[in-house]
Amino acid sequence: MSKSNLPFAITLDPGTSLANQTGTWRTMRPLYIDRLPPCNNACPAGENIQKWLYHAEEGDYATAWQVLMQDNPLPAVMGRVCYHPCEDVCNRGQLDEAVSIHGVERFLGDYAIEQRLQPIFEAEPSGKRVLVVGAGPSGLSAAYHLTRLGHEVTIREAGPMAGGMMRFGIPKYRLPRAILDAEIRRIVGMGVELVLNSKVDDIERCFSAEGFDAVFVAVGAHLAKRTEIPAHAAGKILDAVSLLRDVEIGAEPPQLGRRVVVYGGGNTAMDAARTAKRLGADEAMIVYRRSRKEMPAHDFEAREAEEEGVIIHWLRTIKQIDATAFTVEKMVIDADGRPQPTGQFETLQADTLILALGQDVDTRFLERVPGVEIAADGMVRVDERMMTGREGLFAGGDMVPAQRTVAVAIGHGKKAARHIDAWLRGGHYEKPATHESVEFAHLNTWYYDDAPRRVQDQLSLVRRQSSFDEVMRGFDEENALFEARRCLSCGNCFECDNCYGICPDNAVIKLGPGARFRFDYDYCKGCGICAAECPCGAIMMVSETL
Amino acid sequence: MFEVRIHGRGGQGVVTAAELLSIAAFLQGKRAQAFPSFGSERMGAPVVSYCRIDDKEIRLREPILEPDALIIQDPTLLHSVDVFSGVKTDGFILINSTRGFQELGIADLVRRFPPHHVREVAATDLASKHVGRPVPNAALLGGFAAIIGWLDLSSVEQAISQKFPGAVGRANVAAAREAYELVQAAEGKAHAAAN
Amino acid sequence: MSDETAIQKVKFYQTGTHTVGNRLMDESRRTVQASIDRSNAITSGHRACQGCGEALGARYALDAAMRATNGKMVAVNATGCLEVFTTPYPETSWQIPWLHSLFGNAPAVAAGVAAGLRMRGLADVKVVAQGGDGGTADIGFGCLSGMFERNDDVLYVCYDNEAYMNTGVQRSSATPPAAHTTTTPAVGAAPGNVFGTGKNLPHIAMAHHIPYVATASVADLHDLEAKVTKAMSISGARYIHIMVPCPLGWGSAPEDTIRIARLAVESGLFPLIEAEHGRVVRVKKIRRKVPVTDYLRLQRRFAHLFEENVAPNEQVARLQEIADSNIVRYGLLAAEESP
Amino acid sequence: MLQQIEGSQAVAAAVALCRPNVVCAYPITPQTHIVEGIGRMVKLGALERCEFINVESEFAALSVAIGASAVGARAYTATASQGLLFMAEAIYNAAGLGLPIVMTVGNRAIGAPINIWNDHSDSMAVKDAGWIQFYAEDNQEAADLHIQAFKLAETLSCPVMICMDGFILTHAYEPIDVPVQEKVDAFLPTFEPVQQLDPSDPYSIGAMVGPDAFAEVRYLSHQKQVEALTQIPLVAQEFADLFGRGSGGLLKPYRVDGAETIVVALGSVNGTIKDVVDTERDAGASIGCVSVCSFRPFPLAELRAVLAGAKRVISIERSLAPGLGGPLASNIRMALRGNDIPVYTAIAGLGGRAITRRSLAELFRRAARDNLEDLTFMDLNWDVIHEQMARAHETRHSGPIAENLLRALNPGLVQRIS
Repeated sequence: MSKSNLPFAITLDPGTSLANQTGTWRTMRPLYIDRLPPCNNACPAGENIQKWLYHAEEGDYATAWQVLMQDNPLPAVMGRVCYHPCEDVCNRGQLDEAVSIHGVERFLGDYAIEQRLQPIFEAEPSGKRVLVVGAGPSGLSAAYHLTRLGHEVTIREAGPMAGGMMRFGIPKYRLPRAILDAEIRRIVGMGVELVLNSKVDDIERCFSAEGFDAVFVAVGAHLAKRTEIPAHAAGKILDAVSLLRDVEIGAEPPQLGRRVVVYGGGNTAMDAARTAKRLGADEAMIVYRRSRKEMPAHDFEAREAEEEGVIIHWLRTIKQIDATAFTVEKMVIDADGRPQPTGQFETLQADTLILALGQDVDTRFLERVPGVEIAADGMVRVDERMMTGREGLFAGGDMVPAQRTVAVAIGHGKKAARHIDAWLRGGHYEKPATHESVEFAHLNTWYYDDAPRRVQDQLSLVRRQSSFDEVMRGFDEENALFEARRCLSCGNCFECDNCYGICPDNAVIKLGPGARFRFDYDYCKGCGICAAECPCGAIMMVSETL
Repeated sequence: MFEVRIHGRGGQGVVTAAELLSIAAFLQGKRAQAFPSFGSERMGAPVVSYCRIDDKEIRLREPILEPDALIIQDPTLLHSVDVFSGVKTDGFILINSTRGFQELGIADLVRRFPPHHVREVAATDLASKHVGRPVPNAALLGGFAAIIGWLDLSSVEQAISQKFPGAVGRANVAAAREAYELVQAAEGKAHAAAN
Repeated sequence: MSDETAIQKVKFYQTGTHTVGNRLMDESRRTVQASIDRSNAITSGHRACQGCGEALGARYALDAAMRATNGKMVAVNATGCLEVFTTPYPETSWQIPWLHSLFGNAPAVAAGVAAGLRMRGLADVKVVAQGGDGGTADIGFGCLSGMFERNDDVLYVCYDNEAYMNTGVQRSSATPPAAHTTTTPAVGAAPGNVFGTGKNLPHIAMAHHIPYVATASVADLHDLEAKVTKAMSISGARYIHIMVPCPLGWGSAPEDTIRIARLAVESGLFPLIEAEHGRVVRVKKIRRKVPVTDYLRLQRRFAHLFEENVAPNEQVARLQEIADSNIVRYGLLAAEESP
Repeated sequence: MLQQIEGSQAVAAAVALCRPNVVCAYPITPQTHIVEGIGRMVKLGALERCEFINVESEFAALSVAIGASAVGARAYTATASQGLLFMAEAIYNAAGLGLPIVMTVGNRAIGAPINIWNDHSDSMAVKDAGWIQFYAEDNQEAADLHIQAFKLAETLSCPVMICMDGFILTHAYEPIDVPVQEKVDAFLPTFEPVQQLDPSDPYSIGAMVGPDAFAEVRYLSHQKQVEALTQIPLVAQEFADLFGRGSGGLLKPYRVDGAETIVVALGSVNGTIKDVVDTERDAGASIGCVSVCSFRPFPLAELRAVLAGAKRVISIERSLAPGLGGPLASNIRMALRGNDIPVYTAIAGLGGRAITRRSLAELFRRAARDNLEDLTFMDLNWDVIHEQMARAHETRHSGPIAENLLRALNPGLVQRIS
């Protein structure tokens, strides 16, 4: 029908209101933004957790793993041993329970091992050679990242096996060796030269004679702290580090007797006691001078220890040892949270005392290196680039001041690698500016369906007390996928179409899968519904300059 | 132009009577116009209807004020409504009754009209007999045809069966015919008497 | 296991039980509004206020109807905000065949459209009539009842913003108790609209025993679209009553439009129900029950209920009673909970 | 074929012959027989593709017709009196939207006091709504006008209202020539709407138009009526050629040649007037009359041409414009503007009062002597009026006029009522 004879003014051609650009009404303007999710912010290894969860949500575990590998070469290990500070700050925790990030990470790590996945990366050979001293998490991480950056890396490990504290500090039942070996093997497979039983004494020589362009030392802290205890005919006394080491590489399992006392309140103390239990001790006791509140060990470790029958004597100090009789004094916590003696005493019976009072760094091999500063506490001083006083000599892991966790160590390795790379290229590594972090208040949690956290199965108690089999089971795919999809995607658009759907003015343009959306400012009246109804706080309203 | 005014009560088919009369005249090749006394009368209330018959087109729309004929379907109206108003002195009057003019109290009035112009017929009885309901209009039309002479019984019968096809029509036709014959017979006697 | 089967197996926020769409969800299970090729029955450039709930509700309903009828649809509109802000000469925002006649006759006009289409052999073209609460509950009430009673093949959608907004916020028979309007000012002993007045239009519709009656909210798009889609699959008279907050008339922030609609549902004040042939057959359960005050406090039309000197407020209590009785009447809470 | 049938049935038959698609019905005396008739035909299946809809009010009746017409369906309804006023809003709307609906009005007075009898107060109340408005002189014309109306309406995209006097025509049995379908089909082509709701061509009908264009829209609706002035005679001529009789048209003069007095009127009263004109002419009076069939558009030029030679004009009005006089007379005066021919207004037949030859003849004679006020009320009971007016002067609260009149007319009755 020709429109010419349509009634004038009363009848109008469709969609002509597009000529009326209502964007001019606007006083506030919506902006799409990306905010820093708390999990990413809290990860010591600097993982982009939300991003790999995003891929995991789609069931694309390979991609998820590749993203994960950009920051962390040891996901299967990390998923088991990390104390996951990410979950402590997960916004979902305020809704129901935190996403089981470590559970998904472990699933991805195991998946990659099972599928024999290799990290995908492109790097021009730089022609530079870097020596990494120590094959612990920090050293392995550094070596891995340096390799990704195109450098030729050699690792020298004083011990007979790589892994450092992951092997000699963390018992099998928390980290099966097959997993650890697989992830180390993958790093070596990338072309890293790993030399075992090779102790480095002369750093300078590595530069001068061997011609390494840079050196990263991460030998960890293996020297067990001692304490003075008056003893007559003392029974067997050893330290936790050597116990765990012997269990790992000893010819036969150490003889500890029927009753074992572990002295200390850290994770190592817990591991020592639980190991003792597994070695056949009827009674495994922990003596700690403070209360549960103050203990450095993570609560779940203490809990698991107690589940396995370990008895913890809180607020006690060992005053004297007489053969198998241990005199302990009760303590009280004063106003400043410090333990004070009470003058009241008890006696415990034990055949063996295991000291778990922490470790020191063996820094002797660095003492002769000019410029290297070592603090009174034995810690090596490094600058913000993790470089010591000696140009080209970097240090990380337990030997520098920081939390002594695998995650921190791996983070150090990555950080050091970036700075070493920059230094080698005569530049300076600038950490990219981080987005403002997203608060729970930024979220519109209405849109998230209720989804209670999935829990990992545990080995039966009997087996836990009698064997070194892994205690925690991993997620199957269904649970892993479920957990991944519990992620709220805090602060970053996950393409839920809310803004596109709820704009009264059709002023949101959908750009298609993965491409997110665009505001059509010609028509957006700035009502702000999109920002209010964005589930993940990825839209911000800003004033128009009038 | 021949103008007929019909008086009766709501429910007695007064309006229908005028319509039937107009149809009968139409069937006889005449022009006719029938219309009710426009109102919203209910059962039992006095009702008037009109019918004009002519050989040429009828344009006139006023009520019939000086009728050439009256059909009175209900004698009880005789003294409550001025049914005779304006009726022409040589007009015809047909009354649905069996009681005689004397008893109806119109004997004097009847004398003012030409002989045989005023008649009564037991239309209600005939209706009850043939139709089974006391609806006198069809019978009266039969009688009316007989007294005015120029309207054929056949036209009346045809009009009735046209408007009321089937049994009802046939019954009313029968009533009309008997009424026609009764009046004819009476006319015959009258003529005989006259000679 | 493919992730599609995984999706089938696990239920979690992103399969879009609540968000408009979702990148992981199978296309067929996404909302019409999520689709890049939705019809946009009302396109941009309309003159609705910022945050207009009616503009939203109308696009939701008609886009869904367009999808359901495969574009074979015409719309009839009563006079009101929707009509005024979409079709001021020389521009219209409608991209579908659209007719506006009068304030009070939309249901009758729609009935005529349906009959006309039928008689012209175009019965496959469906008719949607729409109006505000004034045009529906008040001035168009007679025609609406007639349309229902004749079971005309029309879906009538009422966009309820609970007052005459087009004329400047006067009371309608859909205005809730205690609400301030320019004709029920918040003054005197019982400020705002009078308790015990007004009419329940969905129930009146149900009383006509028409095939389908439903209530919906702009805050629950999935529910709304499902109801429109169902309605379009039925022939005969159908009625959907959609709550559409009005920032201007309710004195609420433009960005709160959907939030307020959500709170109306979650408080029990606006139950989401479905009825067939006069019987309630389904209700949408409340997910996270809230007190009516959460809903009321966001609106200036109820501000007088929360002034310093008036506490404890008897009117608020009565509104809470209304919400609670709805919850009981329709069983709006999940089984384990109780009102 | 010629049949002796009721006017309402004649109209019903004519509408049916026009093959309407949608017919809406709401009962109101005296129009009801028409829709009853059509409804019966639809139910009997005599009409193909026609839906008969019983609606809940006249407002709905015309609204349904509006909807139907907007999708290109041929729509019809009928009403009267209060019903016409109840649909007034929709009447303007149908015209504004340019929808070619045809509607019969069985003319009847408007209350209060409520009155079911005939006059033109109802259609006069909506004379300026933008519809073409015809007044039928007899039932043959009423029937024929409906057939012409659909053609006109659809040619001009303008609704047409056919007014026929309630009872006087609607209930009158007369010989009517009801055309055969073939001829009507030949005369009236299928409806080709200028605009219709169509998913394949989705425009918006019924926009809001502001000061920037409203006047133009109104001017165009006026132009439509102006165009109708040329269309109406053409359609009437075409009708006459095909059906062999004249019906409709703008106006119909009768014996006006050299007439000093010309009577102008609308509708059925023209029949009576013609009879009076004949008798007066025979008595030597110089008189003629004009029946105005198309009141909207009003044929100013055509009427002026007819009346130009007259010494005086009498307008017989079946409605009253209180405070002015008669709407017809005002229109006649506009036709005679600049011409000093007196136009006498006679208000007659209000609320069903009979218009008799006697009264008309007397009126005409007084007019011939120019012994007539500008405004005359025919056959008023002046006693009653003087009484009421006197009462009104005595007391400020004179009570409801209707009741007082009743009391004056029939004291007994009022007692019975109260």
